[in-house]
Amino acid sequence: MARTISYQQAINEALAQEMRRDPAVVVFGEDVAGGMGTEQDKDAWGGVLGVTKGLWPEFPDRVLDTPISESAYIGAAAGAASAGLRPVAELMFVDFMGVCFDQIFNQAAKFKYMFGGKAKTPMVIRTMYGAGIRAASQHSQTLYPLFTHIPGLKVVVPATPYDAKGLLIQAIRDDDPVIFFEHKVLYTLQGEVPEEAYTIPFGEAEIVREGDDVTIVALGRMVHMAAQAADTLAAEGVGCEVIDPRTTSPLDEETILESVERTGRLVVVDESGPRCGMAADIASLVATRAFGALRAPIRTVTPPHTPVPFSPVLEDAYVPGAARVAEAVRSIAVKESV
Amino acid sequence: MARTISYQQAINEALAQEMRRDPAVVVFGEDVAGGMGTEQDKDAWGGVLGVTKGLWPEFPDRVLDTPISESAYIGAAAGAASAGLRPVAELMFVDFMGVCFDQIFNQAAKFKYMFGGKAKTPMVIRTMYGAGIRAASQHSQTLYPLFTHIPGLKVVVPATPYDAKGLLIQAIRDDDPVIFFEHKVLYTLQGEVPEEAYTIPFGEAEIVREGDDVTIVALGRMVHMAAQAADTLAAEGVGCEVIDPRTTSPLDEETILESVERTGRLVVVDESGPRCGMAADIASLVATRAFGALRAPIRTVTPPHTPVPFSPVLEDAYVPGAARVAEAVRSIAVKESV
Amino acid sequence: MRTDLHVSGRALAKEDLLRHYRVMRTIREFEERLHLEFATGEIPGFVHLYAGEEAIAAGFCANLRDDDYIASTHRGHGHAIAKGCDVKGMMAEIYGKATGICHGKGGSMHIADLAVGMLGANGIVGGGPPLVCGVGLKARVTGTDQVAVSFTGDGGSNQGTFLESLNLAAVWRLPVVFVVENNGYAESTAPRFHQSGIDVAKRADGFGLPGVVVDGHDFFAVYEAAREAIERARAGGGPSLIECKVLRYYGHFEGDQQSYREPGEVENARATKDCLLLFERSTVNAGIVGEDELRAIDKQVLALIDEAVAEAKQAPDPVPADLLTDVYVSY
Amino acid sequence: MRTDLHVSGRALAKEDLLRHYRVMRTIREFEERLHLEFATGEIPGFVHLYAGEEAIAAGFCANLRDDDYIASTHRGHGHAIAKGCDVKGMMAEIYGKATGICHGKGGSMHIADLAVGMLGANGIVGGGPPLVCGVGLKARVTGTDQVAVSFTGDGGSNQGTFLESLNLAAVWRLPVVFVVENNGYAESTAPRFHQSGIDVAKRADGFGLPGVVVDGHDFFAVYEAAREAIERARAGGGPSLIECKVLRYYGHFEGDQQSYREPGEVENARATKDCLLLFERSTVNAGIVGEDELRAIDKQVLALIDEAVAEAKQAPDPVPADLLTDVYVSY
Ligand SMILES: Cc1ncc(C[n+]2csc(CCOP(=O)(O)OP(=O)(O)O)c2C)c(N)n1
Ligand SMILES: Cc1ncc(C[n+]2csc(CCOP(=O)(O)OP(=O)(O)O)c2C)c(N)n1
Ligand SMILES: [Mg+2]
Ligand SMILES: [Mg+2]
Repeated sequence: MARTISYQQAINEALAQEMRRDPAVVVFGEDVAGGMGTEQDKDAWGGVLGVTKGLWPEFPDRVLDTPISESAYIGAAAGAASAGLRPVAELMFVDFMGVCFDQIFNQAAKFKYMFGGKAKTPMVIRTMYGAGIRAASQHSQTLYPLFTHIPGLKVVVPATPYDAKGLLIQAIRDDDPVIFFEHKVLYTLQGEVPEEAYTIPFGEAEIVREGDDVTIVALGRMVHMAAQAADTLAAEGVGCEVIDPRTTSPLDEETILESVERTGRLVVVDESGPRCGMAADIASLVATRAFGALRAPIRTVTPPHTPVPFSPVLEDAYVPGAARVAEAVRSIAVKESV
Repeated sequence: MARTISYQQAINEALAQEMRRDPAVVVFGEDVAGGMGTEQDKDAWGGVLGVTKGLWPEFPDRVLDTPISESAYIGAAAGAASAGLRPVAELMFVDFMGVCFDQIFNQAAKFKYMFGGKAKTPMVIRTMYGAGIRAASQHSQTLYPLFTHIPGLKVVVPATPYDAKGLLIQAIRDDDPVIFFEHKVLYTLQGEVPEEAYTIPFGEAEIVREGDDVTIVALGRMVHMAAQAADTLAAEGVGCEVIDPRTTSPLDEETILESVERTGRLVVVDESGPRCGMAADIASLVATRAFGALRAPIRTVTPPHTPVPFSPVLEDAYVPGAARVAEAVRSIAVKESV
Repeated sequence: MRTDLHVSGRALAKEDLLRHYRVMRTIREFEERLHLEFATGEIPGFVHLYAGEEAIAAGFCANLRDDDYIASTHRGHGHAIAKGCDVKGMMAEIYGKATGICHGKGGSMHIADLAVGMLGANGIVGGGPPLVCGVGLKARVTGTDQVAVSFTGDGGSNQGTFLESLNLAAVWRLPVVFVVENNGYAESTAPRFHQSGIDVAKRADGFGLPGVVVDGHDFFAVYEAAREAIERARAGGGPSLIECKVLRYYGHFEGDQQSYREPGEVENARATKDCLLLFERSTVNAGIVGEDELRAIDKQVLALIDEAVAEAKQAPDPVPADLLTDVYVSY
Repeated sequence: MRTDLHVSGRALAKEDLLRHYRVMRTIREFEERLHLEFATGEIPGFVHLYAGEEAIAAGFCANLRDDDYIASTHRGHGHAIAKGCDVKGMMAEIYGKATGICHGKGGSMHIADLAVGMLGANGIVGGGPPLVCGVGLKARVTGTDQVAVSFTGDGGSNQGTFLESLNLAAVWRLPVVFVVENNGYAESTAPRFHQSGIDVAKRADGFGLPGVVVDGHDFFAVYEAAREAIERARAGGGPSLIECKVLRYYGHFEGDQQSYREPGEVENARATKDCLLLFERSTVNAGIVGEDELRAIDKQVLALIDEAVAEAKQAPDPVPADLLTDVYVSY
């Protein structure tokens, strides 16, 4: 598996391979074909950042541009899934969820339960999230806590090209509705990715670094901040275990709890907001289920309770960085190592 | 203040008094007048459960029925507030947020920040929430965590008629967008309510019971479950301090932290779901900021991670009750009192 | 005695007519009985009755196959019965029982059975139209000739989801029919307060699909409009919008005092426009069916509903452990 | 030399004409300059340029008062300039500077200034139409004769919020005008793939408001349609929908390779339909304004934009502590 491709290419490859394998897989969203008018044109956009490029020329009947009507087409994904397709719908930015959330959380997420088990809604919503490209308050949010809160949804947050491919293939083959979060800053991240199709099961965390002093849990782009902080801290003699849950729902509680049982210390790093967010969720898990092991306060590292600002200076202050993570770790680890 | 009225009447009175005081207050929503065709008819519905009854006959120009177009009219509230009104829009059930969330979280909530401070959006969204009336998965959700997560919104969850009136008047006079959560099971709850207008500041918790052994934090209908559990436990010799934050955003962190500093034990009871919900939020607050005082694991009492079921048997198993609260308290308090 | 009735030049065989009558009568009886039972306090939650509108559900579903789909509204009993949901399972569901069609988890507002193409009643006004677009897409992509029909109220026709769906279905040329049941009220609000005195069907023009208005009390008018639209959709001719003007007999939900009604409104409709009455008059007058045959059906239906209620009342509740199942296929 | 130009029998005074020209030229210069500056990499984030559509913003805002409101789109520079936002403040905002009109917190997609009735560019397609309904309600409730105008793209006209707003405005008879800027693309998607070859204006019929189509390159056509709709709204005559057909010159955002374009499409529009060209031709040919007068304005505008860019580049960044302010009025 020496081949190196980008996070974006990994996603594209997962889609292409699954479409080849299963004729029930259809891809639609705004501009996912992109310039359908241009006669099988290889230059068709393939999504606003080119993530779906090449799919429409290969599958002209199963890659569809949509009107800017998220409720209608995300709802159509739910209806199509109910009737036997495996739609992969794109919600361009997760920030747009507010115009179509009903079809996600009241329809797709609840069919199986409301209908007494007699439904299956195998659909994927791919969506971009996260700050870092100066896209301001309405194009930079993280928002996966809002989906994680909802029973019936699965929520996937890959941090690497390898995970992006394996988790997306799993998402497409999964029989429940899955929200697949792609961090726009990670699209160009390179990594080793097998050419063949493979799946990564949901609810299995990845241990990104091993360590015995402090457990750091992080998701998505923050995994890289955490790993960077762990490297810095290793040089200072503090061993950090960095855990990437990879999916927030289901959440691999066991791996997190086991680690904290060992380290006695927890830092949660997350790009979603502090109130009712993922950092709080994981802190609460540990405070209720591994309290006996805790030897220091839990630390959470998140953006402040503010919208995402535009100006680079402000946005950089908004997004948690490796320095803040390291500082949080030191604030609970240092005492013992002195 | 001997007069006793219901939670529903308290809300109605707050609206009527504020409309009399301030001509900028307008009330609209589906059926809030209700049967406008019936010529100043006193029998007009006044909302699906009659909460706004009597307002339309008194203020025929400022109480408006709307089409079933939540995006349009909730967005209109944001626009009207920007232009100088103080709209009180009704989102009949909070479960319907999914068709209009954008206008709440990307528009109203963010104007002030995105516009560099040069905006003011004094609007209130009144909405019904909660389980208990066999209204099934799409009419029984709690969902305030989704609003609490969003910077720019204030979130109010009154538990008593007294609080409902004072907090609603505060909400109407407040210069920020406020989401006002009314628990449908509490509408008939009676309580002492002054006739004159008064306000209750946001971010000030109410200490419902005093006690030194365990802190219980609860909101909305759960305050009553917690108080009932506290009464039971008092008889067992366990003193519970029951705290009702009354608003989740802003949250009165100090009152909670101070109490836990004293009791060393925390149970959070909440009707919202366990993942990224209010129980996790408050547990995280305490695990990060009052860890040193904690003498036992934090306990959270919430519904399971499932939609709200219809059947009475199932719904009753879903909603946390006083027995579950008492059990949670005992699980962390008993040992010491033995 | 004749054996068929001609509607726009097509024959409706007697056995079909009796079948359609049975559907309408079953819905009526189901709803009238629920009205009575609800008043006893034994039925949990909200119940929205469809009585008066039976010709619409029956007229459309008469033109659908088992593998076609419908998406319904909060007022879904009629659609569910017409599409073939098990009546006893529905009744048990409304009573919240384990034997219910959704095992007691859904209740009146979520009755569904994908096995007969019933995508669910829906507690969210405007929830259904996007769903049928998806079914239409499925038919298109897999090359079947399935058709999907959504039902929406006059009130629901103001929801963005409905309006967006008209456009999406037109752009994608989907085999979908949008039915608007304009029953004169959205809860307590009459159309003159939620739209501007214009037929909902007219909205179709702006999106590029045909829109027509029919009398929703007249089974044959509905049947014919439905047939045309469904056949067109099945043949690849794209979506349609059909507005059925009708009056509902009961309040928005059971318990509604209906202070917004004109006096005599319902009585008048029951006496002069009732769909069962009109159906009986045309079929009996045309000499195709005998009154006795209809009365025999009435009796069978009554017995069915009696049984359904009795069984529902005696059926076991779900067990509390059921709370935790059916959230995910796997988790 | 004449001193006014007659449009549908009404006189447009020379000074007004020059003012409108200045607005359009300012927008054009602002956008052309941003196109160049963006390529240097110094401008953060997304920028969506309005060049080619100036006659629409100018034609509508020419009919608005300071106390009227507009709600804009992601492509908002033109609307903001036409409504009177400070050009230097806008430029500084786009550079993310503390001196920006939103102190660097909003950027290109959130330029706003309520003091001049600019309710904001909007990063959410379809975000604006509900907002102007609210402003219209404010005018109605407080008895003022203010008017509110929302701008939406062809793509945005498929968003439920837009469609719902048409209905709400009609039902409430609000003093609101909905403008659709049909510039031939929603990102890379042409209208034939997102609506069915029907004028967006036609959608008005189904909701009960007048809908008209005008040539969005022709300032005078826009001006006249705008005047009529705005006057009607101001006089209590209710809302209107006006679709302006136009072509945008640049890609969806800066950086877009525009592979979806027909070859020569933009060059052709620039040569034959440019709004500034058409405006100049009619006013100069009519003998009302001299070319020299227009060139003088061009020069002033160029100087203004030069200064705006120079000042923006040199302006201070916000300080990190600003991150935490302006979230609430009080908290
Ligand atoms: C999104 C949403 N908004 C509001 C409601 C509350 N509600 C339920 S039914 C109804 C009226 C529906 O009227 P109509 O569509 O005409 O259907 P009818 O009840 O007349 O059959 C309303 C407002 C809802 N369930 N969902
Ligand atoms: C709700 C929502 N969906 C999608 C987008 C992404 N998006 C931004 S602009 C745009 C195209 C808009 O097209 P149109 O309305 O025609 O305006 P134009 O850019 O042509 O001026 C899209 C899809 C968005 N910002 N908001
Ligand atoms: Mg109706
Ligand atoms: Mg466009």
